Amino acid sequence: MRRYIARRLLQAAIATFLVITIVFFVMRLSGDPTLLLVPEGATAEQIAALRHALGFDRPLAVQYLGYLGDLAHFDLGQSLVQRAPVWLIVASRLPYTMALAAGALVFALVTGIPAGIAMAVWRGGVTERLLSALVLAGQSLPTFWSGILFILLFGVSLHWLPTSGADGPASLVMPSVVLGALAMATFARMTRISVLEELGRDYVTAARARGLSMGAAVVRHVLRNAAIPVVTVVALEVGNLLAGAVIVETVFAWPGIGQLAMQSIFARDFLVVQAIVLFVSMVYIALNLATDLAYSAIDPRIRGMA
Amino acid sequence: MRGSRVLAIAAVAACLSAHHAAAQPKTELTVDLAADAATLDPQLQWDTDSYSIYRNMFDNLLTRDVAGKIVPQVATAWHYTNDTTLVFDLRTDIKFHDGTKLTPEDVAFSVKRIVDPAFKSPQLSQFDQIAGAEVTGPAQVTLRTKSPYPALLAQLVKLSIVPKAYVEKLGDVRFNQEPMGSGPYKLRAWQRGVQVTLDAMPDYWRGKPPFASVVFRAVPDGPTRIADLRAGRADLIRGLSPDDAEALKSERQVRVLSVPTERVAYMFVNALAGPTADVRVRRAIAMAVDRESLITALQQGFAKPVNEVLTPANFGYDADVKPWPFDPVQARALIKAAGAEGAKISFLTSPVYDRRLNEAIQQMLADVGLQVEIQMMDQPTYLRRRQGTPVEAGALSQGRWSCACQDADGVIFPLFRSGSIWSKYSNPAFDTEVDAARATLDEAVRKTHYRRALDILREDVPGVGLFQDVAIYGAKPQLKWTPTANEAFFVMDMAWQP
Amino acid sequence: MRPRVSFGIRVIVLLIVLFAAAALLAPWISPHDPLRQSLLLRLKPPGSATASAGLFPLGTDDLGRDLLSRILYGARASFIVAILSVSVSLVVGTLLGLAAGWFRGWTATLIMRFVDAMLSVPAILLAVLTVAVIGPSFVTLVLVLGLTRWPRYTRVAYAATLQVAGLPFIAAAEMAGADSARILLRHILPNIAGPLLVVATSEFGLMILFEAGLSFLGLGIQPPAPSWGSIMSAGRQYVERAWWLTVFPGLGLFTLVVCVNVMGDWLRDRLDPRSAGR
Amino acid sequence: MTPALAVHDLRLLIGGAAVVDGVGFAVAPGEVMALVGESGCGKSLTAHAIMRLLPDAVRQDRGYVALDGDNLSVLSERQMRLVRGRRMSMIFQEPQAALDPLSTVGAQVAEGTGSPLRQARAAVLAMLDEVGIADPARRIDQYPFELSGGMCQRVMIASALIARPAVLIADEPTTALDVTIQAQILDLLRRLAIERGTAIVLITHDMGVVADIADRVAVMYAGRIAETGDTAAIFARPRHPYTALLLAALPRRTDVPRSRLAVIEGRVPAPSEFPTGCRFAGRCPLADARCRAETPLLREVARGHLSACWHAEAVR
Repeated sequence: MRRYIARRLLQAAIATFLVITIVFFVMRLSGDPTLLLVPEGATAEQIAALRHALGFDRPLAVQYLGYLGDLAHFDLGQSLVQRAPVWLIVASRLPYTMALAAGALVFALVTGIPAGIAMAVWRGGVTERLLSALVLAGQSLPTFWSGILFILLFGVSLHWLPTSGADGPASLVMPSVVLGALAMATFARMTRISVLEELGRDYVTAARARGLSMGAAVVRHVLRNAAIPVVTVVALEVGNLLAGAVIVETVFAWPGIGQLAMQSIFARDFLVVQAIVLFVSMVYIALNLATDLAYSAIDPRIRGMA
Repeated sequence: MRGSRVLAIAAVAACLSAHHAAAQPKTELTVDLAADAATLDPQLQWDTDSYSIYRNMFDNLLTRDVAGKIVPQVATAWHYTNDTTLVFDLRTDIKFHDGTKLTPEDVAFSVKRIVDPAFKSPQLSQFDQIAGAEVTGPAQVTLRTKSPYPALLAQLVKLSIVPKAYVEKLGDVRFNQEPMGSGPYKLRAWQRGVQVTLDAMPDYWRGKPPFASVVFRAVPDGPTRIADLRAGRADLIRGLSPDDAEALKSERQVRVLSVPTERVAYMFVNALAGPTADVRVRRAIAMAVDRESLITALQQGFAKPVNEVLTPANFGYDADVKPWPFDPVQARALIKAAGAEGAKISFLTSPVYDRRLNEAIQQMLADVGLQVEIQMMDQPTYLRRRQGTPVEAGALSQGRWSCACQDADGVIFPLFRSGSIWSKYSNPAFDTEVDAARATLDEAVRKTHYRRALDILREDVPGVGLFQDVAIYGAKPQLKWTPTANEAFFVMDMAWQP
Repeated sequence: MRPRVSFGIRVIVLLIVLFAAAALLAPWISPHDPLRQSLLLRLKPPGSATASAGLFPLGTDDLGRDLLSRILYGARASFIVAILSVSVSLVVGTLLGLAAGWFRGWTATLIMRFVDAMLSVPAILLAVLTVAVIGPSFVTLVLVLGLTRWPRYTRVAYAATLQVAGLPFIAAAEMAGADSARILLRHILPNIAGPLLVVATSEFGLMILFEAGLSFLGLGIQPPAPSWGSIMSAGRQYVERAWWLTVFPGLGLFTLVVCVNVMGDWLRDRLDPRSAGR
Repeated sequence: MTPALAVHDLRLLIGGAAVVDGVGFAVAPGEVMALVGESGCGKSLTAHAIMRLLPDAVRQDRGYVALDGDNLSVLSERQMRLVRGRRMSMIFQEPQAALDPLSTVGAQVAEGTGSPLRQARAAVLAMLDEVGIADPARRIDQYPFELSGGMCQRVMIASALIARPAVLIADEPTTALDVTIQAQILDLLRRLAIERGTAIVLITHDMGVVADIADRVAVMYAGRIAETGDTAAIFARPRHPYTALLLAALPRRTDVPRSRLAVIEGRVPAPSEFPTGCRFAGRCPLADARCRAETPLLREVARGHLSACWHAEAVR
């Protein structure tokens, strides 16, 4: 087990390194941000002077090594545009994305998993048909469209919720639901399959033969067994939620790192973009790792091997 | 890092639970801007949103009044001792927010700081004609320029005075996070990407500020800014589109404020490469664009016609220069004469520019026989190509130009003077005129030079002035404020109507 | 979900065919030129008609262009981008997967580690980043979508190849003297086509969404060329006054993606019973 | 005397086909009754029907089950739940599959008592001890994967009997186990039936097992009972050709006892292709035109010995 974790960590490190490298060079494909920073009337000499001062006239390899060197010292550098430490900029936006991702995850879990269970337990009935339509919708709805429709319906027409921005807890509702819809669908599908598979097992019949109700058998035995494959997707979906936040935060003007990423990409604020991608990838990788470890928490068979 | 993370989470929680009471009488002003400040150090970024916020925390050496005239602020008076030396007399009763006095040393320090290449200020190019700044008396500072520089005063309007001792103590990075100036408001809190909150300095030297506190919120979505205004969550919003403004005009709980700015919407026409190297094609393009319907239909009237690539808010604008009339028949004939019928014309653009304007112009030129290909690229690539060789720059592009100096020198010089990175045009006669206008401080002489330069541009058409851009704001009817052409956003000039 | 051609599936197939036909026949069935503007007819609601310009069944956009025509042409963009980018990732991913599964050893380690790395960056983030930086264009869009989405095919092709390569008839073919390329293409590829097709179908729906998403962010199909995403992006500014600009293209997008997803589930149940319903 | 369990004229349908048709039998307290047949003959469905735990696809349209004289078919599901485990329980073919891999042994045994393990711990320990699990104090907190197959079946038996039900349905309880373990489990069941007076319905395909522990036996073929009577009587003189063939295929004791019934030529027809008349006719050496036309009903051929064969007397 320990060797396994060590191997996974090494893989994660390599993946992270590749990500850093790809993003570093992709960002520099179309040149540096000097032109975006200078006032309109600047002359060629003034532009060259600022470029030199910012260090963008150095060879790419030198810039790359410099960046790696800084990273090795846990220094994410300073934002060119905001002239503040990158960690400070990202950290000040991070709580918003965490709140949004958490909201979306909670929504997806509290709707998706019961929906999946219901679809499995009441299979073949009206409940299943209604719920699978809902799941299909969640899976096929483009967030930018459902986002606008929600704004139109609940914000503009009904005035129930603020149209966008981070203005009180109510403003978290719409973006969470919109962002969580896809994860909800994934959880529901996964849960349905998993519960269906478990419902067919002998231990369910055995438990009922001991006098447990169907509900009790599901709660006491089926759910825990069905949870194992679901846990995997939950972890993977958290990564997807962070990525999906790019569009949802743009639609809802939510001041998280997704919005920051878009702003920084367009402003060529290299270090901020790199830090965000680095962060998201590391979360992604860490979640994958955590999933594997979560198995052992749920399943005593694997715990035994540890 | 961990500590600040916790703080940040707490801040979100606080913000999420805060209730914005809309009850009157209000002592707070809430402003919706399109974006958060990039920096609050006034000597770094100068985008409109940062500018709108930090200018309220600092005093400037000079400023403009509502009419656009340059007037004293920290300086009380100034005089040239020769063409390159300018002496400023300063006020002595100004205090920074920590109670220390604003001294000539602070002024000299502010000038030297922004022109120091090591400071890497994006604003450097606006001030790099300054050769030095010395304290020459207990209330006096003397600036020297590298050569006679008529636009100096206009540039100094943008120079904020920062406290020398405080900046040196904190260092540049921390000063940007905890800025302090001598202006009517001081920073209370900055939630990055969300809002900046300022508190009034009750004993400010120009009088008691009109609001106890001001909140600048970053609301990127236009419709949301409008919703905020309607719902009373915001008192003043910036960046209304003409369509929105038109729709809001009829509403009673909202007032639309607009002002023509010094920003000119223009179309660049490449005079050195491609089909547009032929002056007949360029003139045809000038006649093919129906500027009247751009203003009425696209801008909903929120724009003013201009006769040249310059606005009436700029020094040097001349209303007597006659623009080319809208005449598609004549334009088509000219294009035929030039043998350019059906010619492919590239129109470079980036997402920054108004998509509708691109597409409308494309259609208008198609109507006179030119096949316009819109080439969308990212902004850095666009700038690189537009500023590159004449062949790279494409035949056409649109732009909105503001030098923030309200002077022809900041517009037609960089746009059309040979050798300038923007210019894809070369006419020695024009160069002579704009060079001469730059070399003297005599306003009458400068005006004459600019008139001649504008006449040359009219004949050569290296660019077409489309309209004077109008800044549009939405406000509560109770808010008293007159927006200005330089898009300054001084809270000191606003008040609740009694 | 039973593996027989039910009524529901027939309807779905019919809808997909209708969408494809609309995309294919857009130039002939559009009531107007999708690029023809009329500044006097901006933001007209659905059903508006004028004597000179005719009927605008779904209204007009902010430059007075016919929305229905733009949506029909937009279907074209969606299909072409999705087909091309799925092809790119299918080819790249399958080749790499085949190579990894056939040669094993270092080749496989190298390829599969790279797959892991690719899968550890959210694809949409990478696509947004790359397109934003390189600058949006049709070719960029197809390549970026194609080249960020191949790892899923590689994983499937790798696993399937490993499995098929162990079967006796492959050994027989090898002994008969067939070279690697021939075995891979003639014997292994047909045997792993099923699972790859299942992945390709589900990816097809995703690609349609990605294209629309990137166009919505201003990073996809560039105006004035019509794309569902860019129509909605422009329409967002007018959401209060011109709901039709966001509602109709979104409805088209949503319906098409639903159809493709249902189709994908159905195919999966038929071709890949082990992962039924997943 | 009221039988502990009586099944009357049970008919089960899958789609339109009667997979179980007219099955009825009774078991007395302390008696072991074996239900024998090839796989697919409906014996396992019968067991599930008794527990009212039929899969969704199976429908019962006739017959009823009486437990100690109480008709179970009139009970609601809620009332039925009180019957399961307390008055009647069931054990299964694959003990490891029948235990939740993620719950401890003790927790699952305790479920039979209706109270949580914390309260039922002493009872559970005693029960585990009673079914012959060594070191129950350690085993109680272990997971099924830590136990051998035989031990799992003991756990199953413990969980089924802890509430002292009058009836135990044992669905192929030894099929998945090693020969030696098989014998131990059968001994255990036998002993419990005697000590506790539990009526046991033992479902099996193995005539060897029947010979070992059953007092009485009912032989099922294609959803119907072919022959029923005392084990000794049937083994001595089968009155149905099917039973005769089963017994003929049974190896002598010294041989491997896990013989399969498939040694009979031909195979059981699928429910959709059940013939009219005797369902065994297709494989029966004695079949004639009458067998193929008329369904033979169960009739008493000797005291307590019933056979559904037109040629019961001719069977050798």
